[in-house]
Amino acid sequence: MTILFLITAVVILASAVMVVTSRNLVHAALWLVSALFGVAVLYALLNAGFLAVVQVVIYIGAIAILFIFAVMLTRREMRDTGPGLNKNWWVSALTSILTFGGLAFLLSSWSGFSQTPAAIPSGFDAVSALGDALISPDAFVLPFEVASVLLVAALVGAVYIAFNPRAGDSPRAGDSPRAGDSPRAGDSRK
Amino acid sequence: MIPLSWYLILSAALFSIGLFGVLARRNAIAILLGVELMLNAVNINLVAFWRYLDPVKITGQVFAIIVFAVAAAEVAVGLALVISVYRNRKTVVADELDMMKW
Amino acid sequence: MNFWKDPIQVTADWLMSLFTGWGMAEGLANVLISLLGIVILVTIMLVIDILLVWIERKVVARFQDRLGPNRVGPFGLIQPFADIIKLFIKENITPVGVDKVVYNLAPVLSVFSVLILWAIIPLAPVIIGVDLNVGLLYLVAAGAIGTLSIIMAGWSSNNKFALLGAFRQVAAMISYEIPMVVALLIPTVLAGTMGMLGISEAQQGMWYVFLSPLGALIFLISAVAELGRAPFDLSEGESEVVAGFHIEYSGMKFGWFYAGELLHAFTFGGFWGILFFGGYHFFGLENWGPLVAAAIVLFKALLGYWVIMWIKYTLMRIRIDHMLAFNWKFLVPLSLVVLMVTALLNTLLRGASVWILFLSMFLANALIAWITIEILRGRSRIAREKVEGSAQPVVESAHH
Amino acid sequence: MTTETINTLIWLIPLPPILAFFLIVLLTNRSKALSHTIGVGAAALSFLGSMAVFIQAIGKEHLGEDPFGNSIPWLPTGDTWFNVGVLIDPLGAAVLFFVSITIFMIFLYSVGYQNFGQPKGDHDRPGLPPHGATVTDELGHKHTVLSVEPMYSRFFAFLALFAFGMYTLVVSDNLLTMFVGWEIMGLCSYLLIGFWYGKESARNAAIKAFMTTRIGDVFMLLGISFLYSATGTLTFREIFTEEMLHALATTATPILGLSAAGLIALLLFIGTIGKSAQWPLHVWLPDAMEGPTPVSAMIHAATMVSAGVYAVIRMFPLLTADFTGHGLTTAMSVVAFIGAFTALFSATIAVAQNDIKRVLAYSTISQLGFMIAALGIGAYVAAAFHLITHAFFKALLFLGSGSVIHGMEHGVLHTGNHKVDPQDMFNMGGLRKKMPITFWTFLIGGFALSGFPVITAGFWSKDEILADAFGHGHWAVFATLAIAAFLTAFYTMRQITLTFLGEPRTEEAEHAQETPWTMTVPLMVLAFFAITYGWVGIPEHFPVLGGLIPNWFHEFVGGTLAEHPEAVEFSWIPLLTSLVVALGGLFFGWLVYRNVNSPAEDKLQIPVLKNKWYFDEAYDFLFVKPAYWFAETFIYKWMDTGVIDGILHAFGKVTAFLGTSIRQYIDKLIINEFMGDGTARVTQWFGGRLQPMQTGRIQQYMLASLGLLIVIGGLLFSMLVR
Repeated sequence: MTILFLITAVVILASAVMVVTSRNLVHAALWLVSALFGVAVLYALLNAGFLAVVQVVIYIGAIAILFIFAVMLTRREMRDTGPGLNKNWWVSALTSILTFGGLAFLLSSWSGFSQTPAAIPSGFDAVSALGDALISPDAFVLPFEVASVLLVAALVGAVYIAFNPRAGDSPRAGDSPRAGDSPRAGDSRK
Repeated sequence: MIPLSWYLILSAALFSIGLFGVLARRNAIAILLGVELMLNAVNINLVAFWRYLDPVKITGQVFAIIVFAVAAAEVAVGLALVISVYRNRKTVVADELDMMKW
Repeated sequence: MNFWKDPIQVTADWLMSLFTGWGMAEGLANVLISLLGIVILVTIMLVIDILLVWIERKVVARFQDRLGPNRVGPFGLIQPFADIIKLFIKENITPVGVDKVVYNLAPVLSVFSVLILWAIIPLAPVIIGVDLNVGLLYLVAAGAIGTLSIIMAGWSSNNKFALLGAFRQVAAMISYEIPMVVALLIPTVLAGTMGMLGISEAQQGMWYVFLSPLGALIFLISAVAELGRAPFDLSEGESEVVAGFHIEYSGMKFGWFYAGELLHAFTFGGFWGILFFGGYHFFGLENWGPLVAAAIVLFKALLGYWVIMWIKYTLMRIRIDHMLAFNWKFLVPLSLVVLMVTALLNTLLRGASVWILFLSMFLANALIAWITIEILRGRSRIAREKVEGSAQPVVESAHH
Repeated sequence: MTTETINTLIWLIPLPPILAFFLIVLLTNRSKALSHTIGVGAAALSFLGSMAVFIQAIGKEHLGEDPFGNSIPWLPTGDTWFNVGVLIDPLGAAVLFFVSITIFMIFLYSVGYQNFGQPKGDHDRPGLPPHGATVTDELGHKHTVLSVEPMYSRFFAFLALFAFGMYTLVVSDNLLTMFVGWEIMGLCSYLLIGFWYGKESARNAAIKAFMTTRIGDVFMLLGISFLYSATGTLTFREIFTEEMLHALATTATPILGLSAAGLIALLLFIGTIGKSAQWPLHVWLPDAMEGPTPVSAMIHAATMVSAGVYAVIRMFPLLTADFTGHGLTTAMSVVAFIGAFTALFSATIAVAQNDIKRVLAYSTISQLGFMIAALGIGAYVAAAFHLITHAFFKALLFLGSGSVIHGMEHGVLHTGNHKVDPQDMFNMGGLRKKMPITFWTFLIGGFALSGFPVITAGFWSKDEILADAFGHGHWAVFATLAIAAFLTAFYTMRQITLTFLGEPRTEEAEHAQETPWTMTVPLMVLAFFAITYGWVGIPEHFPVLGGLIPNWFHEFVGGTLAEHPEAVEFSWIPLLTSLVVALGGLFFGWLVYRNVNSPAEDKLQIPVLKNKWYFDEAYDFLFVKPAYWFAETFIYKWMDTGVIDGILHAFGKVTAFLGTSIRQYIDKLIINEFMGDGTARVTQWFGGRLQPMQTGRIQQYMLASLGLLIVIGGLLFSMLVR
């Protein structure tokens, strides 16, 4: 078990680093997929089977693909240009390390830091329990409904924002910028 | 067995890597990738806490589910925005999108 | 517990005793055993895959009123091996500008996504990879990985047609995933669990196809779309997108794609059988022994596969926007209605006997079908009038 | 008639004139005919009322003790009421008699004088005397005719108001309403003298008259208020009780060692000096001739001036409160001196005047001097007698001169030469042929004035005064009055010879015509009274005529006061002197002026006399100039511009200075610089510094916020956890 955990941890962190540093965006997206895969395995390790599968379905199935779609749609040329990181990336690096240190310190100072996993009562079916929790009125039905409303709103919003009545649903891929086509503010080609 | 601290450290690391991604990447979509990583780190924490503290109470998992929903919604809207920005500005590099400059 | 009653457990124990005999650690032994199990399952699947190639070519020929391969070996049985050898021999060309890692990973992933499906198929009450209580979701997750492989293939081959084809395929697969999930929910509602064993057991008395024929139909349609075959095989539409995402693949890489596709179709046939046609239940035949049950499941899978091929070689290709419109404007609402009706009836008639449940469900489904047909006829008449002007009604009025 | 009706009748006597005044002023001043009928009607009504009361008064014996009249409470003075009422005692009745007749006559006369019925003047403007109108008769000849007075109805309104003033004065039973009547007459004299307000001289004369009378009135008011404060009442009956008079006589006052009664009498007397134009305040009367002749007649003959004497007669008991029969008290000696001196002084001036009306004016002043002198020596009955007779013949003389001037205006219009002054006697001459009635009535008046023996009333009243003066042994007064009488006779004869006798000296005199009946009838009535009224008061022990007609006047008027003044015993000297004086004066006057034809030949044109002893110039120099100087330089230049404006300018400068300094140092420096621009600069500087923070790059924002988070988190953590 610990071996498995260590392997997945390494996989996750490596792929996360690759996501962050790789210049080619599609590779970044793919590395993200592998990271998500690692997280799914972690869930499985934590006996949250349902979550693992849901993670795979949602993240890898939908979100990763969405990312790849987005990357495809917003590229001038197929090749990615320019450095991946912006100029003062080392400041960001410093801050993130600081945050990591801070979090680690905070967590370590927390009492239940190195706690051993609690025993799962036999016959306890996480999925059904989760189902009940989400549905039963005195537990989490309201957040559940609100989440559904949120999703619908996001759906409508995304469609509305991205929908481009003139040029069909996707801009001409590879729409190479004409000479001097500076990003005019309020480009009113619609 | 694996103590809880490992998971917490792992998620903190993942979180800070995501943070770095958000802060350092030039491309808007890369920033969203970073956000995704951070959200996953949070999820790991939640499930770890569920598993290690009190498995019977599945609030941890409910939280994770809700985070899933929110993450999905966030990505959808974020990417839609990025695409429309690209359509108007012909660029997705975060530094170039500084119209809100004074 | 003789071998025939519970073959997996018996072999597992035997192996365990073997390994421990060799002084291996318990845990290590366990891992090894499970690995062995996986290897065996995969080899069986690949062998079946080869068989499928033959079946595919024979059945297609039969549909097209010709014989099919019969030169190589009796009834052309050796033909698949000939094909495979051909693919092996072919040169693996990797075009320039190709994103090597992703390019080579894509075919592996596509087969991988199909093979992991067999982990949850219950060949017999005892013969099953792992009885996940989130079985059906696992099925959907595997589909997601399949989508990913297609995208990687399409994008990495650095070919516009490949990319376009891949995107079309992905768009179709994503949109048809939703009716498929809803269709999967119906057996979950009826069986009360998502675990494949649970669902099979629940179909002891009544096959779910009789309880919700519409659900089965929707599942079939979305499965076909998910495979990207037959009416929905727009990604390989020769006229528009040459060969779809696997244009740049040649040799064994194409072979893997081809095999993956066939196996995927066979697996979905199997799922169709399990979810809606009672899995390994065959009027008591399954009690004879697990292997008989497995045979039944495989037979039902073949039947499902035959139906899918039957659809593939009879229907013509549908345009991409028609396909998406069909999905979003017709299939999704229909599936949601069916799901709601079945769920409602199921909770209402919880205590009633199976026959009453059957009658009400069947009638409800018939009713829904009739209503949808009526709506469709009305909608189509309006559309026809718009197109042909007022000529048509005149003729009709002339009749009365 | 019961006393009740008489009392109400007395109340009603003053009413018609005031009603006429309001009617004319408010309603009928448009139509001349209606106005003059209302005026004359009102005068007639009052005349009839007065006659009725007079007859009743004569018929009633002991009128002195029990006079007609009652009084009503008018003003609330604290817890007591100030009573106002009417009183007709013998003196009042007599004065009422002559006042009503003269007023009525003057109303009639002024109808004719103002040329009622004549055409409107061509270019007559209101405020200027009429200049005649050209009329084309049926033959187409064009000749100018006298034109009607443009402000005809206004004249009658003022006359009516004047009549009302006189009547209230006569009938009132207390000093206050008398003073009211007094003031109204002062106002009317101003209005009537300044009637032709177009002329500059008329305006000045009106103001002069008003001012001088006002000075007198002020002292009178002082006297009234002193009397009121001393006695608490102003009604005559209450004042003239024994104990009241005794109280007043005994209280001394710091001024001139006079007793209270003496002082009050003197103060009231000063009022009379002003009103009756005695010596110091006489300057306004000659100038008052600017007004139309009926006015001069009314004011200077009949009513106003006589009102002054009437007031003193009313106050006689007060004057003689501490008089013990022989030595004159200081008050009485002052009065006597003023009276005698004025008589002589104005007679000398009258001799040198050329204007027909000015001669009469000065003669009026001298005659009044006679009455005041009589009062001064204690002979109030003689004074009253002379007052009434003088009223008649002086009114007669004035109206006569009016008709002479009217005739001369005919001549002027006839010749068209307007430069000739119709009033100058040297332009007249020989008018006895042209204007016979006027000549004879004027002659009667003249002889009455100069005291032609036996016939005229003037002789009796003047002789009475001279007899009293001689009888009581006041030689100085007797001598001055005798000389004055001589001069009076002299200038009267001068006037008659210059105007009527001899030949007409100018072309206009040739064409003078007799005035119409409306003017000559009043002359004749007055002439009748000028003669007959004398016979009423012939003293008993007069040598020949003594007993014929009982001395009604003496008993009647004598009865006003409690004790009857005993008649002085007869002696020949006063009689002889008055005869010599009268006849001598007349003869001399005729002798000197028989053939004098121009002012140059007139030897008496001595500049001193002609210019009225330079009194006008003196007053001008003494009072007017200092007043101007006081107003012009002292008040205006020094006080106003110097002091007040100085203060204001000082304030102005100070505030200006404050303003500029605030602006300079506080507003500009602090508020604009430091507060206004200062804050602006500071904000600008901050803005500049902070602006780069907002780069628009989202990642930098995230970095900054995260950094902050860490810092604060660290701080909090370190603080809280420790």
